Amino acid sequence: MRNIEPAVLKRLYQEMLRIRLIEERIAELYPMEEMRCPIHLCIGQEAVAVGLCAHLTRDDYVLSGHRSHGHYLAKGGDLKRMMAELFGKVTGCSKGKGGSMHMLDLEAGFLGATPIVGGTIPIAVGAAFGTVMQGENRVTAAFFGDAAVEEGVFHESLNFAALRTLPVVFVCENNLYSVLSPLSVRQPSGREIYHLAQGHGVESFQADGNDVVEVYNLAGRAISKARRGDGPTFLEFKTYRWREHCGPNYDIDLGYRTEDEFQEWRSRCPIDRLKKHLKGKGLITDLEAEDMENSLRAEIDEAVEFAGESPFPEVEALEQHIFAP
Amino acid sequence: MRNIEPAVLKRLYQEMLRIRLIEERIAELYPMEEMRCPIHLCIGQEAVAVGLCAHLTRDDYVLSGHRSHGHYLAKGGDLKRMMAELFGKVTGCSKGKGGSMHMLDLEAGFLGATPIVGGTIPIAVGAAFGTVMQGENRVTAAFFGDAAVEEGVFHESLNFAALRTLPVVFVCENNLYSVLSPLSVRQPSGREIYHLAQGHGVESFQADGNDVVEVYNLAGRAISKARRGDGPTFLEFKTYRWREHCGPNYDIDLGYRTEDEFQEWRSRCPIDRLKKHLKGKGLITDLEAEDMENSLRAEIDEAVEFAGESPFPEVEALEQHIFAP
Amino acid sequence: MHRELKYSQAVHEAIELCMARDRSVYVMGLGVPDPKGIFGTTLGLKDKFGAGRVLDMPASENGMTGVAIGSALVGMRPIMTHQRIDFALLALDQIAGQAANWHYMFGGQARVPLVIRMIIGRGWGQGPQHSQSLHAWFAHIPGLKVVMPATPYDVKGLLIASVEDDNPVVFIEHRWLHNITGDVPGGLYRVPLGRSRVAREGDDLTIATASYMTLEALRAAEMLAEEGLNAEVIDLRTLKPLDEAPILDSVRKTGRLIVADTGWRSVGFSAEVVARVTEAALDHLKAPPRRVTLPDCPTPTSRALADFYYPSARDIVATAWGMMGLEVELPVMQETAGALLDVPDKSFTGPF
Amino acid sequence: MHRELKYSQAVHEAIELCMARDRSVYVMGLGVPDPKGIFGTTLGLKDKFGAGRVLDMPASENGMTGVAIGSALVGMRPIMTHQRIDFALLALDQIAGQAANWHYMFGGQARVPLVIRMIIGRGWGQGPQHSQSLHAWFAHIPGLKVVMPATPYDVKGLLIASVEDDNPVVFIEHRWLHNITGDVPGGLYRVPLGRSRVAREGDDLTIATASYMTLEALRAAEMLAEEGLNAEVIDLRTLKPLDEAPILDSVRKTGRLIVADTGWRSVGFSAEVVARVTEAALDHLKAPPRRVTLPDCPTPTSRALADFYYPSARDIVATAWGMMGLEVELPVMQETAGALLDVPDKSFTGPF
Ligand SMILES: Cc1ncc(C[n+]2csc(CCOP(=O)(O)OP(=O)(O)O)c2C)c(N)n1
Ligand SMILES: Cc1ncc(C[n+]2csc(CCOP(=O)(O)OP(=O)(O)O)c2C)c(N)n1
Ligand SMILES: [Mg+2]
Ligand SMILES: [Mg+2]
Repeated sequence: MRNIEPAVLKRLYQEMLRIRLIEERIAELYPMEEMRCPIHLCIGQEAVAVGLCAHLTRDDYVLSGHRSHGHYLAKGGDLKRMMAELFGKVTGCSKGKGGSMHMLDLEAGFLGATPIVGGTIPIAVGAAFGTVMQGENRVTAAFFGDAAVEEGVFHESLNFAALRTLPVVFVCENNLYSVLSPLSVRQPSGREIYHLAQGHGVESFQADGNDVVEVYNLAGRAISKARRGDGPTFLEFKTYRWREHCGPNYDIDLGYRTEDEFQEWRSRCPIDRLKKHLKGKGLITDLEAEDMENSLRAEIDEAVEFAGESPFPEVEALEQHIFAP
Repeated sequence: MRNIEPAVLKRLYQEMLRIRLIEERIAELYPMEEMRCPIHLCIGQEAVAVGLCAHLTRDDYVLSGHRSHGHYLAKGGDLKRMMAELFGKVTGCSKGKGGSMHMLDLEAGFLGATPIVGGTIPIAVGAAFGTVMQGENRVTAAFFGDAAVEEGVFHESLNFAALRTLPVVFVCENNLYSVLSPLSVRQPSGREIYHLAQGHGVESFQADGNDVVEVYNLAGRAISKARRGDGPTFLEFKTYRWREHCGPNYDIDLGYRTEDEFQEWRSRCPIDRLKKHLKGKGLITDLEAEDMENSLRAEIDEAVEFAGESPFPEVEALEQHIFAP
Repeated sequence: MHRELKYSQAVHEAIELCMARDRSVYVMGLGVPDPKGIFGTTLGLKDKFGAGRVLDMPASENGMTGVAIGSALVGMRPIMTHQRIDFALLALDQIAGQAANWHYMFGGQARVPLVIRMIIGRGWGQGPQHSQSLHAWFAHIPGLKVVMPATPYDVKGLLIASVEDDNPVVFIEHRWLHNITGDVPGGLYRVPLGRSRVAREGDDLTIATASYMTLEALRAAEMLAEEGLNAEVIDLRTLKPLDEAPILDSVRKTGRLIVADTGWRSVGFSAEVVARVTEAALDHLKAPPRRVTLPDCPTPTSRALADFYYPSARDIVATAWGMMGLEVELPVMQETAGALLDVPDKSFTGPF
Repeated sequence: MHRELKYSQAVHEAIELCMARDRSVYVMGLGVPDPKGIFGTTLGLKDKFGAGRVLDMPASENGMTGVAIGSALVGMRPIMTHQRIDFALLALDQIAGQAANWHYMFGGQARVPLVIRMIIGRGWGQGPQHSQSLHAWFAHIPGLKVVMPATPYDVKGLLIASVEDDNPVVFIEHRWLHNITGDVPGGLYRVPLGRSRVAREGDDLTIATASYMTLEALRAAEMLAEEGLNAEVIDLRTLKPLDEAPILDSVRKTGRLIVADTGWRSVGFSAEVVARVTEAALDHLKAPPRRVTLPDCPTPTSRALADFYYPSARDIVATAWGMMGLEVELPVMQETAGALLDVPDKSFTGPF
């Protein structure tokens, strides 16, 4: 964790903690059955979103899939509008039409998340292609999971990005599972995911996705390279989802993964790890940490309140926005 | 060309010559506008089909795409029925419903060819999967071109074949073009096609597709491996199509490829090369070669006559075979 | 002997019976052998028949459909499963381009006995990409059969018949049907593809429908009956091949047609039924036929909008009265009683 | 001033004008910059606008549609081209799942101005996988516009309007139209999407049609006129949004409707037209509406079968007389004169 400014480390910590607290709040509220849409929490995986987006400006673009809360927030998406979206309110970031699986925040450069596995990867490549055609110097990042590389469109996207040397960073959060299915029933053993990208001739790395500093460093490298016009990079980050695939609960009881595996990954919590380091180096005090947490909680309270108080869309909205005028 | 029995070499020669003469006859007849369907000739590429299929038995399966005449014939497909199919006759291998782009010969284990680029690759993998599930020891080969690897479904197929260690051989005839488009506008430079398959963890080779002995040797290795249950192999053969993409003519005048390139590849004619060798080693005499050619021509005459004299399907056939009974 | 089963159990039993009697039947799909087992429909099958015949798969819908086709060509009878019909959008080249054409384009020499189960329907906020009801697309394609059972009895009999059919069959289950219960005989039985069923007899009005809308139609018929209007409900069961005659017979009797469909209105399946009836029984029509369908817009996620998006018994009732030229005050429905419209019943808690 | 252009040249001119005035317009597709230039429609554009804006692409239909969408989201206006509509089967997830929904599902905040040109239609033995006429599928999807121009004038004006439209537009050209000629003004002009055109006035019968079938309908109308029957031909031009009123007005006048469509019959576009007319103008119908379409079977390759597969003016005429309750002997047609039915005219030599 050398080479990184203390201020940056603290910001990374704060960003991860923020996402964690937001996701935990969602999990807490979900059983009240007011957020009536599928949710895919990223608790345990915060480091990838945060380490990556730390290098992106608002002018850069991000696209994501079904598990997008962390990416939306790390890219600077509006929290209130996200919460309102989960509640199906008209003040939501998609005006209530999208729910958790379809969010965007154009002001933040969060170009959109949609839940068809692999579906936004070519769209990210296209956004990058569009910026190049317009002579802009923006970087686009595509977030996706370990199942997305099984979709043909992933490969089609890599081929085109490589062919055109596009400023795009492919970010695979390999959390070992697709819904309840382990990698072993979906991909050949001994073949790592980043090998696929290598096959396409795209520079590729595999790293610990629960180490925000490792993510930050690799991301910095890939993003500067893209900004220089030197083409795409593929980053595979191993990480782990703590809760169930879809919904607020823990699911170790289902038996598709072991308690040991879960505990092992839980002990490698990206937030705890960084906090330990910060405290060890005297970069953060208990009081500071507590203050930070309190102010984050206050922000979240406010967002939840905003969402709760916001009105639902009027029935007229149903047939609005089918076509752009 | 050591290590290969003279009899085998002669058979390879005869098979290649047969395909060449058949394709040339088709090219000759096509302008009469009686074969009213798109045709994709494989003149110049015969070695791949012949070298590969030399190791397959009738119990093995082959699937192919739009440029399938050579594969159909090398696998033992019936010539008369192929000719009749091109003429749209009811005696055709697809009863006139398919034409050149949709041929099959189940008795020969030619499981089908269809012209959606990449479309039969997963079907070949599925055939292999089916044989394994049924405890049969058959090998399935999928033939396709250099454009097919751009389709996502190619990758999906490789992933599953590798995951399940299936007895399938992927045969890519890299003739440098997709219709009139060179590889350079479709795939990143410096990334060879067989690298893609390597990325999937599938054992892969690249070789000269105009050298039937090289094809024969590599194919033998891949097919025995599959037969042993040791999984898939990917073979990339560089070769060249002499005539236009679709139709009977030469097309160098179009300007998308150079006369030099064409002449260079033409000088590496797989049939001439083997003939030279056979003659050099005294394995074939001029007279023998002439006899061979004559009897092939007689066979072709007969097939053309059969096709010409065969009746068209009756109008009732139009709405037959929509559903299997 | 009465034997109550859930629709999902009936699906399960059909698969189990088919697998037990024919070793060439196998099941694959994302999550098929997982602990949730496709809403319970594939639970335990792996233990019973082994991992070789009950398999998970990579998220490669197009490729895996091709794999299923290839295996079918060499003698297997795959049952493929998509938890949402939307995922099949990726596989349409293999489904409509290859499987549907294979028998025809090779002059009847090859067969693709393939069942593709696809789940449609509502849930909490499934939204635009997890709830499309695309049966109209499949029913447009020559060479595909399309089945949409509404009852536990039918889903079992039709699934068995589909697995035994030598053609590609798109087998569509509505998510809100999985928990309904009904009489289901044990053992093997078939409900033939291409045969509709009169779910309720009546003389005043014909409601042609399928899948989940059959339930809404029956509810509507009850409500109409209370006011003296007698609706006949025809549950089509199979959309392709379509059993046209019973619809025509019914309309010739009633003179009025409502088509109630889970899909979108324009260029949807409901238009086909209207067209067939008009072509064949125009003179019998006492009023213009009506379609009760989704409006032509994507699925909104917010329940505030979804509540107005999905057609219900109430819409059918209102349409029926409209056709009679009457304005009848509609009975108070769930929504005004404060109940939630985005679940079929209390057993449904959660987005799926 | 008369200015005769081929349909293909009108397409070319539309693209050229759009590219010249708006730097965000670009064209991509397999073979777009190659020496054949998509039946001439993109010839020379690369020389004029550069390889950066006129591009070939890998055979990755789904991925490249996503690329087009992504570029549209950040301000570009792609025109994507498929030489055959069949290839778009691979791209339906991006077209129908993503592009069509993007504006709606994000509450109107994003736009996908994307034109996807797709070519349908006959040729020598294109067969089951190169000649499907799948416009009904696209017209079923909320959020997509679907355009099928029949004349050189319209194809230019509609293509310009499509490129300027902020929504995904599926722009369908029939291969047998590329060589027809007609009056085409120079310069920019638009034919608005969602507006039909009365191609011929008449009082006895309404023929609603689009794309190539408009030509057959007009031929049929001539033949009918010789026998004193006056058909009105409505060229729909845009299938979605559908311009319903002129069809209804016409049927209210004539009392008779034939829908002539290049697509399959069942659950096809023609059913929608029949349904709309029946719903809105039942009382005006003097005879059951009729559909002249492809039969519900895959495209056979042999010309001996294809000749019977494609509907023609003759079928429309026979249908019209049938609706009038008359048996009229049909004029001798090409086929009996020994001409070939699998080409539109002598300029067409070869399979495409
Ligand atoms: C094309 C498609 N197929 C299947 C699904 C169902 N599905 C939703 S999430 C998911 C798992 C994705 O796994 P992964 O990409 O590893 O992301 P994770 O959920 O682990 O973050 C699947 C299969 C889908 N949404 N889209
Ligand atoms: C999915 C799809 N896209 C496009 C086409 C049009 N097409 C027909 S053949 C062909 C070229 C294929 O090139 P390659 O795979 O290299 O085979 P070759 O013709 O060189 O033998 C293309 C693009 C098609 N048939 N299918
Ligand atoms: Mg995962
Ligand atoms: Mg090639």
